[in-house]
Amino acid sequence: MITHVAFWALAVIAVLAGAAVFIVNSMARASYSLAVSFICVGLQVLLLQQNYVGVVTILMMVMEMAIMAVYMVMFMGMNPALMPMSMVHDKRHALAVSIAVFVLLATGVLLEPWPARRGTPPDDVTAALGEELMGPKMLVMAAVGVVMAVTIVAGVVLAAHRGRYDRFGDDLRRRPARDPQPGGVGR
Amino acid sequence: MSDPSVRVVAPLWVLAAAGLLGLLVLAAAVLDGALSARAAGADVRTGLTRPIGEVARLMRQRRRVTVAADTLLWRVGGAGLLVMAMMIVTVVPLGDWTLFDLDVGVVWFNAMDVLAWAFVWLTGWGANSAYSLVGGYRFLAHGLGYELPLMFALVAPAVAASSLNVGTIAAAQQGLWFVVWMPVAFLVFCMGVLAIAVWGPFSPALGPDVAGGVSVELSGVDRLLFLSGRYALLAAGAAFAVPMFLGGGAGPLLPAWVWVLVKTLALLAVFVWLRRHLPAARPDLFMEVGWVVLLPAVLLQDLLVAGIALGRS
Amino acid sequence: MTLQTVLLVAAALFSVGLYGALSQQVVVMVMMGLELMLNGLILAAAGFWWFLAPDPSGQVLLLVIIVAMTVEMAVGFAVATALHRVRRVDMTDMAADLSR
Amino acid sequence: MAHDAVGGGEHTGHAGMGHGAMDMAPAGIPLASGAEDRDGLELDVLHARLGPVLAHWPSGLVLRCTLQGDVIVDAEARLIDAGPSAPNPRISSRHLFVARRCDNAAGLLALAGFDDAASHARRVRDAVLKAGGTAHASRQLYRLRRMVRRSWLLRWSLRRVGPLTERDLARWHLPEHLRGDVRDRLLSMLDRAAQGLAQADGQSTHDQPAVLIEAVADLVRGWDLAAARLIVASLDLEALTADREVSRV
Repeated sequence: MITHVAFWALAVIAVLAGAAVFIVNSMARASYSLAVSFICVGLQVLLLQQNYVGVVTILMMVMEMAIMAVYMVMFMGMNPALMPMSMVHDKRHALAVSIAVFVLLATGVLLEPWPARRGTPPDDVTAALGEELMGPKMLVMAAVGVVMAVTIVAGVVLAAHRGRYDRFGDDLRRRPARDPQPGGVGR
Repeated sequence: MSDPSVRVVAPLWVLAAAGLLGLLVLAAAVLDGALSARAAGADVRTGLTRPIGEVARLMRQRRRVTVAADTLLWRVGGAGLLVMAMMIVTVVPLGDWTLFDLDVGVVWFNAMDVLAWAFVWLTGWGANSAYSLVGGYRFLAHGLGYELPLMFALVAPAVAASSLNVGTIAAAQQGLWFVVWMPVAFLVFCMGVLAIAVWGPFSPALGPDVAGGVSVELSGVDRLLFLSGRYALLAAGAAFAVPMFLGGGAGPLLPAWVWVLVKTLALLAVFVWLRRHLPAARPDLFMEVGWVVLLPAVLLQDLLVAGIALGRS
Repeated sequence: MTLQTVLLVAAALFSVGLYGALSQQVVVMVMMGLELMLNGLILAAAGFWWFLAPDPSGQVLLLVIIVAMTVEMAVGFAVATALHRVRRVDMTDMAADLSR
Repeated sequence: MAHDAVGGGEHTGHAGMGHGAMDMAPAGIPLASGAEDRDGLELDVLHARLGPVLAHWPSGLVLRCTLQGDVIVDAEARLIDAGPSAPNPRISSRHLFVARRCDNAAGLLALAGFDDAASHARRVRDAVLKAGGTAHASRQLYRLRRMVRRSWLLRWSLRRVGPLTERDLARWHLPEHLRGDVRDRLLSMLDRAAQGLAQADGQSTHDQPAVLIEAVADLVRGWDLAAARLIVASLDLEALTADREVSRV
């Protein structure tokens, strides 16, 4: 019973907070309402007995939204978020498309004869996930590792402003490096 | 799924846990007051009573209002730290009892400590004041430096005990505490606790150079909540370190729950003492240290721990 | 809490996210829309796992979705920074216009 | 090093400030406008004033700063109500000199977050001002100097901040003891206090050469707020005796 009430409450909050992202006119509120939506979904995943994934969702998304808020403030310059002005294009089409998608998905969900549950959850879901990742699904884990590493490198390359020639001079011999702000290790 | 050595108590005991946390907060505040008074050459007794006077003063103080403040987010941020600390304490076993025997307790701690990013920044943002916003950004800059090392520091005990459950990790330290053979992870964990409490070296977000940073416009009850939230996070972090690194309730003579409290108080006292003793780690300097020094050091520690755990099994 | 209800909530989240991703002009807001869509996917995957096939391998899918989200965010932020630096724009339309 | 951001910053300061944005003012506060910054990100420009009343800040000094993020891209210094302070007949100028050094050191240490050392410096100052506390004070000062010198964390946090070379000193007519980075200046501040304390009462302490306030503004340009506060505190200014005519802000 409590699970049901909790699930519905979380569901309502998750969807409303998600909608609020595109309604509120403050950058901080938009990003943190998305965070609230994620926290609700994370808790729902907890209710569905997948503790690790649920908690990790909360962990990752709160962090991401903290960063997201910074980017919003940084990049929205003459911002629509402080001044109420519409920053949308094709609002009506977008609305129509998304409502159509929702109706389509909902009909599918309700009409589809879902198969009965097969199998039972393992005793320790988290340990089972770990063994799966380190055993039969090792490839996934290896791929994820590589993708993450590539992402870090690609992100830095895309966003970096100054290369090593700016820091160390044309012959790469200048020590300490010429930085607008010296770092803590003194490289 | 859960360790048999830990019993889940009735939900109503949350109140007792909150009371205990409150006592720890008071102890930490009194100790800080006494240390400050001693350093200033004043009578130590004035320092002992100062926190209580401060509480009374803040309870009566009228709220300061700033222009175009985002009041909702401001209040959420200010009260959030205290909630975070409470959530952390729920998974810490006090001897045999725990409130919430979550099988991924370690990740839970991690998820809760990340909330500091949100709450501290929101407190800085909500006031709509330049200084407090600078403070908020300073905290995020620190966060980028300390969070990953902290995460990997949490990995070490989990790997050694091959469990993410806090009670199991505490039980796995029969004989040898984890702090002995994973000192780097322990130190980095303590640093992370100081950081989420915006304490000591990690207090530039509240620095005197920006007139108090995040807390500059906080007043009255909001300020009280924010400040006690910092102490509560210190206490909760110290309490969490006990089952993770300090052997949980292990100890001679006394019952397990007393040992947990003793160890928590000892670590909390060290944290409080460190504040006056260490200069601030400015975020622009610390970020590089976090990535270039701490992260590799913790990863090496993890590797070592994994090797030993593999050898033992 | 049945599979249908979980999936309905997931579909609602997905549609709201889709609306955002289609209608917003600012790059960061489009990313928020995408995130919300993935949020719906997480919930749907968790529901499928619990109600249809609660065996370990299903959870791996969830983890992959979360990884996809982080990668999307990281690359998105990097692209937004690069765009801002090079072109001084933060709107998707403008970025498209200038590339022509 | 840090001054390469200065070149452009000197001119962009107030001229480019929000012309187009003035009509948009949520809650009566005009929106900020962007400008070139050192990272090429065209961040918003914020105008903030440091002083005249601020903890651990030379009283009467006002820095009007143009900030991007927390980096000071431009600064303009003023003084308010500057004038010679009335001499206190009961305290010798030598003791005042030492007390001022200790007070400045306490401010700098507090800004660096080293609360214990800051309290210590304040106690030395009080001991010096209380007549007759000299032997006790020099012992205390010795301990303070050892504490500051030995803290590797303090060295790490203050080194490379606001370095002044011989050329910089000549350019802004700064006294010799300000050479080096903030940590060097902190140590020399304490050394000079110790020298002052060791002198006999009759000897006159050499007058503190004045620091031009334009120099203060120039020195903080390109640094972030925290570093700028450290730099200003490390200049070891006398209260209200900068060499400028009085102006009202």
